[in-house]
Amino acid sequence: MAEETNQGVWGLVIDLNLCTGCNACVTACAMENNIPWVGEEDAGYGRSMSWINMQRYWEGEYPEVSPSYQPVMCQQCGRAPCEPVCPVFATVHSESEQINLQVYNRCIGTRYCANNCPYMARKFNWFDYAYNIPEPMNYYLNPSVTVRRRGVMEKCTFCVQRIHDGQENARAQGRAVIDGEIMTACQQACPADAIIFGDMTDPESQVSQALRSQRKYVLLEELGTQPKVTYLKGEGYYGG
Amino acid sequence: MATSVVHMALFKEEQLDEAAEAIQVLRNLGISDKDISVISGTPFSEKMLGRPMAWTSIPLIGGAGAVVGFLVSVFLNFGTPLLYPIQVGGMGLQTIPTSIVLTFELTMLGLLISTFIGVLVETISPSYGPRGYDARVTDGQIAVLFSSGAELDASLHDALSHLGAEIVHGAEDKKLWP
Amino acid sequence: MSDSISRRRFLQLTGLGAAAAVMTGCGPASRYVVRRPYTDMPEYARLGESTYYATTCTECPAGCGMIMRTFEGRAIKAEGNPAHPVNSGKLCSRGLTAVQGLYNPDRIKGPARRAKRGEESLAPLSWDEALGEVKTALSAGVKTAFLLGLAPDHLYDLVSELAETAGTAKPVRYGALGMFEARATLVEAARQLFGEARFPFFDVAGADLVISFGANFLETWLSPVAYTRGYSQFRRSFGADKARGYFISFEARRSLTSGVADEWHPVVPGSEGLLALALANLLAERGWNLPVSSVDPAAAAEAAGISLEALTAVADRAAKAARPLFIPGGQALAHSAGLEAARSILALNLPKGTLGQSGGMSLSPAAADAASMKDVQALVDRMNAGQVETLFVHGVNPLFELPAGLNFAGALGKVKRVISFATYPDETALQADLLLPDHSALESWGYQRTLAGTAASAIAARQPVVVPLYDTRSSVDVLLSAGLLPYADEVEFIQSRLLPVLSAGGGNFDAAEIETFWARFLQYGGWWSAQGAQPAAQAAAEAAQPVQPQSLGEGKFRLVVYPTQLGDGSGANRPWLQETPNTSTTVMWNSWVEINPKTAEELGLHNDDVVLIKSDAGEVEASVYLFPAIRPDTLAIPFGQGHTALGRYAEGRGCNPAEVLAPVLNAAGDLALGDTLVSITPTGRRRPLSRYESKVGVYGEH
Amino acid sequence: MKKPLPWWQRPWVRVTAGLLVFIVLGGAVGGIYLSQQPPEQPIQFPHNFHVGSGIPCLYCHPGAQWGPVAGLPTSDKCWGCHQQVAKTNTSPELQKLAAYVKNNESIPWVPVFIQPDHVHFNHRPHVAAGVTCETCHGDMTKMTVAEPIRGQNMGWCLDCHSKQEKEKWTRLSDCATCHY
Amino acid sequence: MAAEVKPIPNAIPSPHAAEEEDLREHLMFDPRPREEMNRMVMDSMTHTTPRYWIVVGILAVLTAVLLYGVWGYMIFTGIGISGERRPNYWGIFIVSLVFWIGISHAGTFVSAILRVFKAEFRRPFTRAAELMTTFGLAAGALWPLIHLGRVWVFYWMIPYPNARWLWPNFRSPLVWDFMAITTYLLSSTIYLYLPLLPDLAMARDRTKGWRHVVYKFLALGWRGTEAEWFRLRKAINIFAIAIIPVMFSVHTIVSWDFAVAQTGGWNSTIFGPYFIIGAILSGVSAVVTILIILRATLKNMDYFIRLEHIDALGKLLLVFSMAWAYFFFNDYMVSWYGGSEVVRTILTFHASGPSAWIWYVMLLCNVAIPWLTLWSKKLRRTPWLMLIVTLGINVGMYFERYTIIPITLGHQRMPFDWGEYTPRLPEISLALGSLCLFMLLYMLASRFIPMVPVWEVREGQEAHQLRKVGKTVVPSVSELE
Repeated sequence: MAEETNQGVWGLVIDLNLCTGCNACVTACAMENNIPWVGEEDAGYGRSMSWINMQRYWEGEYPEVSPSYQPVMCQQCGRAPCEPVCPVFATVHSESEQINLQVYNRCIGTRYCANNCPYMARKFNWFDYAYNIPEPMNYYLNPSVTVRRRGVMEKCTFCVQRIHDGQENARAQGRAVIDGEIMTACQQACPADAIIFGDMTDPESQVSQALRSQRKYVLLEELGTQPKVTYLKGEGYYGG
Repeated sequence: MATSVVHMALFKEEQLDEAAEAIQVLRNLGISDKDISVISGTPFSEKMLGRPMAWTSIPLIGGAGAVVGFLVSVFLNFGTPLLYPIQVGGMGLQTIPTSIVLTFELTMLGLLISTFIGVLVETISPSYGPRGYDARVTDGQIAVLFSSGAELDASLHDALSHLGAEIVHGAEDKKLWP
Repeated sequence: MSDSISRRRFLQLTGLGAAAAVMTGCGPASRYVVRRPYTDMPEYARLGESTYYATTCTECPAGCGMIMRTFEGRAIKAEGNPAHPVNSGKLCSRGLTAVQGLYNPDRIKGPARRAKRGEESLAPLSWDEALGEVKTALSAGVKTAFLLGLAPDHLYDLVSELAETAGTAKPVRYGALGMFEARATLVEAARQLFGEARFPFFDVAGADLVISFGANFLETWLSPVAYTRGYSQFRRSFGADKARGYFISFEARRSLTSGVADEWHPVVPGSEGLLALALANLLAERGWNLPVSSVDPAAAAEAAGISLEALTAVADRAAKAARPLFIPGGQALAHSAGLEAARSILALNLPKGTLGQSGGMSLSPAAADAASMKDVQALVDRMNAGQVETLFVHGVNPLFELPAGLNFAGALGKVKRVISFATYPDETALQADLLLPDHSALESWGYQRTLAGTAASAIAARQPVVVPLYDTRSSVDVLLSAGLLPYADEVEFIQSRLLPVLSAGGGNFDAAEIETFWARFLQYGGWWSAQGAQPAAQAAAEAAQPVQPQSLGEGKFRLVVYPTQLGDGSGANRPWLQETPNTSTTVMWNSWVEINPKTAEELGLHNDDVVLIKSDAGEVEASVYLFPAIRPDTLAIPFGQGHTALGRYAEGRGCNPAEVLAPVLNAAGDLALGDTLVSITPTGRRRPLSRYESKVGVYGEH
Repeated sequence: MKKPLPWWQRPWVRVTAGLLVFIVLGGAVGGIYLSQQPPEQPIQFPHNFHVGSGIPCLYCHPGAQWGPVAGLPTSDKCWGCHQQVAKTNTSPELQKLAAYVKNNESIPWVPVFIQPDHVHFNHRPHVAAGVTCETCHGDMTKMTVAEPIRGQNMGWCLDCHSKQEKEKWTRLSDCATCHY
Repeated sequence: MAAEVKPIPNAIPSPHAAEEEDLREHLMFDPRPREEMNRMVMDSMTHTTPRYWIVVGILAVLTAVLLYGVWGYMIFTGIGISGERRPNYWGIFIVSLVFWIGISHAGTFVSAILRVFKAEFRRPFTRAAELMTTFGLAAGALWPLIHLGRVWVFYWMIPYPNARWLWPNFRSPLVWDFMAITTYLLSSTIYLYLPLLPDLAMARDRTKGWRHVVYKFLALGWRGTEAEWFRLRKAINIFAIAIIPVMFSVHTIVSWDFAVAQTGGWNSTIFGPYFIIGAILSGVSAVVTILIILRATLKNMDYFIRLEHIDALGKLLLVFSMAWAYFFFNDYMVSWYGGSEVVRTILTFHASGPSAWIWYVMLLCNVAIPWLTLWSKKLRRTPWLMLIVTLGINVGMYFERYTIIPITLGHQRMPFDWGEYTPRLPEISLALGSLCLFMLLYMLASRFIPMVPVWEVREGQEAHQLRKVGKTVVPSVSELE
């Protein structure tokens, strides 16, 4: 049994050259991670629960106006500003998965982590949204993911349930995890293949190859948060 | 002094000098300082009345409390992270700057609470010396309590009356606290 | 068949009892929850582990392969089928929310009779009675009409066979997506050019230049997932072999597709054909073998509202490109001059000789009997004339999707018996006399031919992934129950239709006989050939007649109606589709009117002001959204909202722009919806739109 | 005049206080006790007899060796043996089983060892690591219906995890191991 | 007591009667017999009018409905009934927290700092200020609980050994907050209680019935022996000195809730002193407000609380208003000069966004009005004007926190996620409810706790003597210690 080999560092690369802004990742994430909808009023008020913010910025003036899209989810910072401020260790750094973890049941709802997240990647359950899903629509809820109740913060987990599944399968078969075997829901759905997920320590993995691109940048690098999500600039906006 | 009786000499608010004089008189009559006590509604220091310094262990208790608070804070800051190590935000498990905050608060909390406990303990623990109480004390009167043998009654009465005191013989001790 | 029976039985035995356990809370109250284990566990089932079934997405007619993750008898998550030629493991938002359709709380739960049309109260009906009604209806022969959805599936084949053998009327097909894409126009243009009525397939992946004429191929056009996949390849550069593709879009508003274009030219809707002819002339000057027409490029550019320099630059770029691709989209074709435009644009793909090759255009191998509005109009005429006694409606919601000017509702009133197979209580079901609910797509069998997402020939398989939730019945079984066709049940019918494919061979798997073929067909999620079909030899391409775009009167605006992730409107009852922000505007849960900020300023309109949009055909109300990337003389309204039925998530939201579309047809029989001219009137009210983007600071008015 | 007792010495105050303490403590103790009681099962299944007759746990709960859930046996599995056991026709408890099988109904068992939603437990690695069933589920030779282990909470898990090799501790103490 | 200075007995007519009359304006030079003062204080506690009970009743109902009713409803439905949203995750709840904690600084400031520095004018109103501290904290300590998403597990913030092996995260400012507020609440309550002992004994000796029982219990058998006075003085001295750093730490830690975050506009080293100055400014003005109200409503209070006190506090207010303005300017200056675009956007937004009026009201109330009025002795001695000014300062300070918390949060680094926060009715109701709670507690306390520390006043009066220097009489202050 391949026990206790290096678990690797999970990383996500989003190629903005390929992203069309179609929002399939947003929906896929919601379907995989039991993210409830909040209704028109709350959604418009800024309480939408989607873990991916598809940010759309306009540049220029008509007719030279052009949009740029940037899906922003939890950046899984290495030095996450959200973590130390939680009074009860509800958001912590997972050493074995090298991601930033939200322990729903430990959360008491101070919302400090969300204030301190420069990426605005955290979402709060203002009401029992998920528990109010009418029967039988709650049948599709994913049993691998905790259904969050009111007063709890949540955010992108890099589909840690899928990481666990993949690792568990590999361990049961006595082998290492193969690159590409573990896919996040957004990556799996992305029709443009703009999202790449994998082990950043493996130099051959797709993620590592993508990370060698000159186009790479991380969001708000000046804050020193060491995100695990890397963006590749859209080529239309890139000189080289 | 099993046979002695507690007497009380009450002085008016402005008769502080007379009260101090009276204590001197009592002392001259051979009543020792530990058989005299003064109760007043205004804080007069011992020096004003010419009395020996009182002694209290409150600073000691407070200091001890501060030490306890400090130790608790050290445990919380540096002990608990070892019990179940959780990494947050790329910080170390035990961080000095953040620990200072808690150390300060808990030390202060220990100091202040134990000071209060000191007051509480010393107040309700039995005290020695003549006991007796008169409600006029809280109206500002100064009561000099002393216990003496019956043989001194007459001379005392004269001396104290002369100073303008109202004398209550055999002042009774009220039960002021359960 | 034994296979299918055991599958069905398994699904029944799995039961739904376990589902309740998942939803209970995490406190001590959920400590002891009754669990109902299998009475007889199938050998392949493993407790606590998911089972995956390959099936086909039916949210739009593209026919993407879907793998459904099920757990303890519940459908959990839709994922793409990685082996499928159309979507290669990818899915769009609509497909991903298929489970919200399956588990929609407002589904029709069993057969019912409606005492009075338009009223919600229903009288329960037994299936036996229902089947009796169907039998009577079918025996009426040609007086029985069918209105079906766009999907080229087994139901359509069955009804067609029914029309041939039992003498019922030939089925009419309709879908709003087809209307927006002007499918018939596209197919007719392909027929005129290539001699075959097929859907063209554009290999975006291999092209180095894509010039789109109003094709929103990254959103809903024909097969959006397939085209997005192609776009992804198109945008990549593989070393020296392939440079990053360049994308030019001619479209009146910067849609999601145009949004990622390197060049966007806001052209007057309806001028695309003229532009294509002008481009042809310019390219002919640059040595392309194209028939020259009388169009003057400068005049054409002016008519389209762009500069001649821009047009020349496009021509220069196209002339240099190795594998340019010209895509005619719905916005270019849904005009009275749409057919000419389609021909002009398609013709641009010919000179480079890339037909059927990587980076070129090819024709889909499946025969395309594209539905057009003309057929629907004919049906409406027959209904009005009292020639239709029974109307069966399946997979389409004409009262919502058809332009109000067609007055389908009035025609429906002349039909004696309306039978709806609807799964959800949509607008048409509300006017139906009998409701014979079909299974939802995830509960039923079927196949679907792929028309547009791949150059290869493909048939996608559909199989139930969960046991039917309610007392519903497959429409095919219902129709077969009349005994007019020699099939015992749905599966037998499907298998009989697969026999030609089995004998043809050359697909992704081989099978000696139908049982094996059937098993593999279900396992792989369909059958598809390895080879793409070549287009037939091209006919002589003569230049189409130039047609000027419609002129704009005083105070009038051109109207762009475009489909969103809600598709033909049936997605409106999926709460997550409603809450998935429209990427360009980030609006959720409602309809809006896109106006250029400059126009809005002239009209004194602000964000969230409610305006009345009025055409000759009708009027709708919606809130204003100041959209920086739309022509100042054009308004745009998304399609899909404005339901008066279809359950709690859809009802009473936004407006249905179909109500302002005039029932004018083009030469191919498609609705010329791009010709609709509207006026805009402020109502003085405000209704804030639910927007995901920031409403303060750089985006909004303070 | 009889001197009135101070309020804290009055009998009714003391009785009320005593009662309050009793109710609060009793409620707490009772609540804890009740939550640790085995639930009512449809059939009083004698684990002790079955385990005693040498049936391995994994025969009826095979999921433990390959997946997250050990699983409850299907009624077919019960019936596979019991239709050949003479006692089936006499025992009243087994009559219930026979009824379930006859009606093709699943037996509504109430799982005793069940983790809350926010805890993701997987049997396989535990079985693979050589943890015996008794470690967590108690000695089934001494129980009829399964009884819960007292205080099976997160500390209970961690107690065992902390006894594993030190290099595993990082993973075994990681919140993401169970909570996501 | 200096032996050569012979007190001039009050009873003896003095040749300097006119000058003395002027000085009698000061409480310290206007002594009355202790017995009379005792009676005055006891009367103020025991004489209630129906109007008082009506107000108390209304406040009790308002507190129950606005605060506890709405809170209960919020616990059962979710915190979404407030106006909080992404990105304004903190709104009025935290604003109110900071506000009440700020208010609570006044008691310690007046009582401890002025005591340590022997500012004699403090004597009659230390009690009123300390009560304000305690009740302000009681109202303030509710807010961290109210704002929790899952208040029923708030105890996870308390360090205690548990089966989960989990302790709180001592690196979180919220845990510091929790500890600091707890420390401050406990110590300020004790600090209220210790000087109360002689007054409780006084009340005990003057009451009958249930009041007597309670006072007897609370007075801890106080007799007034030398040892008791000595212990009390020792303890009060320890407290007065130790509680000052605790007070500073509390609001510094509250400021660290913001300052340690990387959030733009919060991450500022100046926040600690800025918050403390703001707290003292709002606290002292609240003391003035309360003194003016007490003076007007409570029996006999016009003897103890005089215009001189309001005047003196007014001067302090002017100083603190200036200090606050200095820090405010400093915050802007440094941020502006530093050129951080994020911070500049935020600061610009404060002054020009849709909520700019809040910013302007803040400056008006905190700077413009105090500076215009408080320089004048005449205006400082006009109670109704001071009431308006001090209430204004508190409104201004509330708005300052509002600007710092939700408005700043709405404009962070991701412009796409900017947001504007509007408080909703339940939040406003909770905020008003906590004000009602504060007023209710204060009103009840005024019936129960001697609002003036008689012994301290008496001590001051004993110590203040008139002394003849040359041709005139001047006040001389000696120390009793």
